[in-house]
Amino acid sequence: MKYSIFSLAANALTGHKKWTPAWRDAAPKASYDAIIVGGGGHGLATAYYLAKEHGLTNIAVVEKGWIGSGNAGRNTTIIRSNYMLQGNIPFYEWSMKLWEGLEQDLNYNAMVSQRGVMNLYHTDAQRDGYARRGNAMRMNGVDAELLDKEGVRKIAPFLNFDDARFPIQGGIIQRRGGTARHDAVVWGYARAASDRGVDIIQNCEVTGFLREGGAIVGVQTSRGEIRAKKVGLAVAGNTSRLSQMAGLRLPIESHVLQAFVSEAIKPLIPGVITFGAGHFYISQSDKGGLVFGGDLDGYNSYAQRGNLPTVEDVAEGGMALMPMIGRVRLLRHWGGIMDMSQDGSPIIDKTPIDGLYLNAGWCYGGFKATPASGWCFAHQIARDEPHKVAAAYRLDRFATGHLIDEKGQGAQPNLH
Amino acid sequence: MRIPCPFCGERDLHEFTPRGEVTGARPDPSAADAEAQFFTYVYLRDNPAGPNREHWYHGSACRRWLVVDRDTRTHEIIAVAFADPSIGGAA
Amino acid sequence: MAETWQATSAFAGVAAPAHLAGAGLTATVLDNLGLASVQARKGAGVALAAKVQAAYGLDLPQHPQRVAAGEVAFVGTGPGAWMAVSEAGPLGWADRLAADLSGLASVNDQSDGYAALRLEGPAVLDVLAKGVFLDLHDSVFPPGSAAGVVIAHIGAILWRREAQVFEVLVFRSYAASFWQWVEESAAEYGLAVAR
Amino acid sequence: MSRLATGGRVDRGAPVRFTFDGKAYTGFKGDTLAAALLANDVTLVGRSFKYHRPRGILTAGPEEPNALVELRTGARREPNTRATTIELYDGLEAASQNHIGSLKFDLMSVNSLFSPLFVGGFYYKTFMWPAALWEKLYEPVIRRAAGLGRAAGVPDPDTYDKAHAFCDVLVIGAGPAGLAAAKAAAKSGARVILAEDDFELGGRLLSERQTIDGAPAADWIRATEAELAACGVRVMLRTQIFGAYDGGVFGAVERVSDHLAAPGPHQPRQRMWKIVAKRTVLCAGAVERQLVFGGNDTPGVMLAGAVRTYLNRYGVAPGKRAAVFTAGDDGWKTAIDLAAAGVTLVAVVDPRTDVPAELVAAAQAAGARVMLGAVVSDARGGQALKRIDVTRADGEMTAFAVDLLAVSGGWNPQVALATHLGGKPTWSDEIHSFLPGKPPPGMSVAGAAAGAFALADCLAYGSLAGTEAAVGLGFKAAPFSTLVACPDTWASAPLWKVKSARTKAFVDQQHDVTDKDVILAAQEGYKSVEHLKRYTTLGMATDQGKTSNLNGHALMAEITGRSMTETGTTMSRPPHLPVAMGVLAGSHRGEHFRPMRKVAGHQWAADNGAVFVDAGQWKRPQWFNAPGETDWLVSVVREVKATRTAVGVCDVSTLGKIDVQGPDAAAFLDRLYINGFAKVAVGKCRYGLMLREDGLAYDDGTAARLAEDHFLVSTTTANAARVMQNMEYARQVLWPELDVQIVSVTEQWSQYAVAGPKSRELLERLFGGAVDVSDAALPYMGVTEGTFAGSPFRLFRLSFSGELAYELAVPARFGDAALKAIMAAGQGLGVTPYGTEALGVMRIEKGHVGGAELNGTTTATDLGLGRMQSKTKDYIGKVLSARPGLTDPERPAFVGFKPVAPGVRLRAGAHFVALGADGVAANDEGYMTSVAYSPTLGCWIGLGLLKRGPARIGERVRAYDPLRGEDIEVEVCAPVFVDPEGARLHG
Repeated sequence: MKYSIFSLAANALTGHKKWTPAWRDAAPKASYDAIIVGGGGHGLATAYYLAKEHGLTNIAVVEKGWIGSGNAGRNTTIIRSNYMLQGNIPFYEWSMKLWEGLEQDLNYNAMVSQRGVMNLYHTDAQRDGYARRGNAMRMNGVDAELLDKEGVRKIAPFLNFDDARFPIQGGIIQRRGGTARHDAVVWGYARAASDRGVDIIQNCEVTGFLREGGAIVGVQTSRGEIRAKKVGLAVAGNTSRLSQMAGLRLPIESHVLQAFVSEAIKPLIPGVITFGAGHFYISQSDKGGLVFGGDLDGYNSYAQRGNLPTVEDVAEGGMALMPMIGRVRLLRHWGGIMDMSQDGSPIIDKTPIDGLYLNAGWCYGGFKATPASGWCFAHQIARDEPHKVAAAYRLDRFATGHLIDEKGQGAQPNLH
Repeated sequence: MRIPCPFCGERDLHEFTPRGEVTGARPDPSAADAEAQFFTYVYLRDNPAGPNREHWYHGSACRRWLVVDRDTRTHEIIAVAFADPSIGGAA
Repeated sequence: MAETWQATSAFAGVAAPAHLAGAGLTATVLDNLGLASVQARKGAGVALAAKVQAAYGLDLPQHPQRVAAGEVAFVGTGPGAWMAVSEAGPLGWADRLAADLSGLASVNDQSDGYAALRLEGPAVLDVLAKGVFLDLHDSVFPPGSAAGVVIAHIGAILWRREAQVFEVLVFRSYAASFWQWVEESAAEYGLAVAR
Repeated sequence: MSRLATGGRVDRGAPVRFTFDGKAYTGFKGDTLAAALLANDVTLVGRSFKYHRPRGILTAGPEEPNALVELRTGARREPNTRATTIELYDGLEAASQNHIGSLKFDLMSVNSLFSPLFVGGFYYKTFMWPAALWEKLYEPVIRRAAGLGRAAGVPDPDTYDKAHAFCDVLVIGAGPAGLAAAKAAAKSGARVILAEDDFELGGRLLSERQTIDGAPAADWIRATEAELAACGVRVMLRTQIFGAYDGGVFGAVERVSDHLAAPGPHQPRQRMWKIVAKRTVLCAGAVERQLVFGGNDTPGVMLAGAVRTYLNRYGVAPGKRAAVFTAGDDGWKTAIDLAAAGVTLVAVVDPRTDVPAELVAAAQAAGARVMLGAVVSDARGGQALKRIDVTRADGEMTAFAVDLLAVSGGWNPQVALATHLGGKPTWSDEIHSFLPGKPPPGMSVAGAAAGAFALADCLAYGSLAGTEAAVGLGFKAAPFSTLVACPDTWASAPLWKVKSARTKAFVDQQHDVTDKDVILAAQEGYKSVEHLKRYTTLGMATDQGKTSNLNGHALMAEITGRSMTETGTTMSRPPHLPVAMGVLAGSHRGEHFRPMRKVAGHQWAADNGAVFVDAGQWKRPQWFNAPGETDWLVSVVREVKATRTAVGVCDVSTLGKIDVQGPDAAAFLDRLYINGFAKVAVGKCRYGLMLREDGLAYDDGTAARLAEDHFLVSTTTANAARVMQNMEYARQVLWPELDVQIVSVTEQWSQYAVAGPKSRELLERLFGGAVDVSDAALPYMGVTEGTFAGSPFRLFRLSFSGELAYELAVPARFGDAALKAIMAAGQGLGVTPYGTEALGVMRIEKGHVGGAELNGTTTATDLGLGRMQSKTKDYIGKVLSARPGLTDPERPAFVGFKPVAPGVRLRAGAHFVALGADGVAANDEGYMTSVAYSPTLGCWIGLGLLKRGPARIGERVRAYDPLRGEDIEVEVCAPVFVDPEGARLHG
């Protein structure tokens, strides 16, 4: 049933009794052309684009819990394409382009809100780094503006310009950046994929792979065997658990990243703001909650929760940057499990194992990548070749040294 | 998280710096396949959901590198030892 | 020939002496401590302990403890690592250690590397509790105990001399920031400053 | 006035004045704001989130969904503050929130007219066309309508504090179970902390008319409090344990001054505690369930237990004509207490038919009409309850005129803290609610939190849990006597929704989630409780669903025909109750966000016009303003010229200094640096570069050999700590067989660069012949030690500036004196102090790599240091630096740049593009890393990384900088701009 103000009004008159399920809760069939493991944003987007762009409709998405139960449902909802390296910018900009038309494409309001993403700098070195980044963006046709202190003040007069330990010198802003309602992205892709015939199978955990002569020809699940010509993994956070079943060791560690939301208050913060002298970034949701976060806890973890040192570090950053939030109350904090790769950039590739495809290593950049990740992974699976904007995301780049390291931290995942 | 440092006793998480999974001994640089061995040593991980052997640095106290066995699902600390096998005696 | 250079206190212009009757905390600036890091050479632990016993008449602590004899104390800062403290002052302290322990340990003068304070008084445990994430209860951290800790983001070496007497070392450059924490934390109990 | 003539725990001798929405009222000490408002007959206190419906006071505790106010004014304004927990203080100012116009006539209440449209998740279905209107129109409207209270919007004027505490046993909650547990544990010899969120001990006992050992419970509370004090229990009132974390760590907030108009001198507003407990006994009690029927959000509808709290604890009657609607025995207590307080009891309604006879008798004796097998289908009255419609099983409807309806759907154990570490709560068909399940290691749960509601059980299980906790730690159990409590019955029947409701029935009152929203979610496939929550926002309000989740989840179970165990419940997360951001940060804000590191020469620099810059936590002089100078560039040019023509002095104390000793010291350094150190002679220094094991460069510096077995390694200021950590890793993990000891001596030494053609003369004057600083005695890259002016010193012949230069190191206590002595010795030689800017200019003129080039993505070869890489030895990073991706000749490499047109300014961050090529990514050939105005060359110069750079010397490219609208033609040149043959170093 198409969503619009008219259908909404029409249904209101009939007591909303006519609305149908947003997606079919499918049971597994014996076999599919392709199975996507992982009913998060990336997996569902992959299935949607396989159906829409590549005409493959005999597709299943298998999810061990409820769709969106992983990082898709526990991130801080930021979308941006303000990257520095050529391996990344075209990909994230393609994602931004898809965001800009997503709701009309999916006929689902994901509340894509381009209120701007601003990163602050506090030293000349940081300014030069942002200048390099901003110029790289502009040379890729991406919007970026370098701001001086007054430029920042105009946008966010409430920041600490008075007694800061590390005074704000300026910032770089991507005005097209912003936020989107994370759950709605999951539900929108699920609904649109389901409408195109994709089977979305919840509460179906993959417990192993079906092999024939080394190649992977399907999956064993908590709901029985499902065969498929191609199996794609889109289970960021748990990639190693799955790849291990296939006998594959990866350049990935799982780490916990905490996220925070405050009580709902009237509008206080315009867009997304990122502190440059501490671990803190923040935005405000349409519901009114301040949504913020900081750095990884630093230790490997599969528990979706963190510990106090990071909570305090984030609070200190927040208070140092905007002392006006002192009496605003933290409502809830939780953790997501990040697929931290060894150079801080993702992997979209076929694996050395025939029939097995990999979409992983999203670190904490996964949400913003959702549309392009699905688009490019679908391309990789359908055409057996990388999509041009994801051409750098090869699995073998670590062995060859063609790294994509935005932060220059090298092979220590918890530093990216 | 509370980590029982073999020298300092049980201490809070914030005193330690985690380095991640222990990936075995540094390979022999003169080996014929040294590059492949170093690639495995530097980049590849088991990344288990369960007991994991990790290197942690107690930088703000005894400055010792520790080998910590820890469950990545529960954060339970299973065992802690000095990374330097030549350290005896103390605690 | 130039005159002798004047030494400057790590707390110069920061901790001005202030006498306060009934202060909950008294902070004494220790400008004249001789400090030296001592690290045992490989396999020299036993010989080193014997040498320290012979030269300074004390049992080299193998745990985070402070063991003193007269003006000299050794504080265990890590396995095979100590901070050797002389209340006779820094002059020649590290050289004497280096000579005494030659071949058994690596010695470095740290008398200027750290700023030292004695914190004492009825409120000392309440004040320390605000910064030290460590159980300082008598049953757990009795006099003679020592520990490396972090106080208000500043690394510190802390030891307890008596029930209400602690001494703390922080890297010299942090003196002003550390003092600011002491003042702030002790304010509600009253702070007296001595030199 | 609804204040009862007698009773309650408030201090009737201490009146307290306060205002609500600007109107003045009076309450008593011991009141909460809610109690005082009710005492003043104020029952309309807020507006709901979505429909802006009038709302009153539902509860008497922190679970309150409706009575949220803006407390205090100006910079201290606190939005969404629960009136039910605010302690009344003299001069308190509170205001209702989330309405346009007055609370009584809220313009936004038109929303309720559109409520047929505003069903759960409606916004996902519309506002999509045209896309551009989202940010411009739809979203701003939605954002303004959403949210509840207004934050102050200016810096919080109060301070916050932190502290740490340790104990054997932490008891959370000081109700009957908690008091008994704390007493039992302490008497057994354990160190006990008892934390209570309220400002009084006693928990539910404060709200009930119960007896213990025949005496009023209050007596027992007082006696127990004395016993706890006697055995050293640390009792923490106004302290909320907000979260359980790994290893027995608990986060807590103590509200030190929230019960005062403003904090006293040297007092924080709140203090965060980190409590480490070996064992924990959770006695957090239970929260009463509301019932879902028409108009159940009407002001005047109140939880039955809350009614008892207002009657018995505060001496306030929340109404004059009351009825009770309960699905369990406990609700009947309210009927009895209401009658006892002299409130007219109209009816008691219970869907059950088998209710204990003594309860029925008591209610009837109180003059109430008892209606069993019946429900309240609707409560009516809008802004204040006027009438309830009671429907019997046979459908017959009776209306009662009341102004108070006490409702009870049974009680939910407060299990949150037992689930923070992932333990799933388990469903109980006996109490129709969730029990703790498997709590975190070391935690036990007792009393109502464990589903044991009867007072006798709370006391008994509390004592038991306290004893077990102590015994588990090796203490000997102290005997405890069984206490005799007044009997109470707890049977209840599940009632998730009243089917005969005609008007809106709310599941989540704060978020306006109705039973119909739950049905719609199920119908649209959002059947998981997590989908239900996220689609309808059930349980996402400031109360986190404490009074709503269970009803909502049970409704979903009913609709989908699943058991409660299959359906489950949503994960509860810390904080258990919302916590102010300020207290989580403590005092680490403003200029105290992070500590500051100052060099020994800081004061001298400040006295001499230094402008400081942050280098990590260090403050370093960036340049010195000479009298009259206002333009930084003028100062920097002066400093550079003085250094290049006379002599300059720079404080380089912040560079990392690591002392390396031991028989294997040289072998150790050989494995850390790409170049060799074994052959460095004693008394000599050598420049070295370190790689990470992945083959990329990360730090450089010099190592001086002070003795065969003794080196002093210098690092960059930025990487000092990291290099130390990596060297410890190499020493302890990689090569423990090496006999080498390392320690940081960064802080021991103050170090000054004395640079320039007249530097030797200055030092000769300084030392007055006591130290030979001639080229013969101390050649380039030499080092010597000694004692001078009563201070040890180390003198290095090092040069970063490219001039004849030395670095003098003295113990930090002499740093200030030495600096003054150096400056004095330089009088007449034109000695000039210089800062990091001039230092940077000269390093760029000399083409030394700095932080902008050592950025973690460059190889030794990229930086023009490939020649240094030893072929004969192993070192960290050697093997992987040979990977094709890192040896690709196309990689951008280190070169210098000069503008073709003189006088043009260069900027770091510009990208290189071939002449005539478009400024697009495909033509990107690298970027400018560092730039400076070179006083020596009289023009701007730059360093950068350019594809095949070294092979393109003399070629011209563009420094393209669209970000700043610049596009400058530059000539590629060798990175060394000044004295390439290094003649100045020697001499």
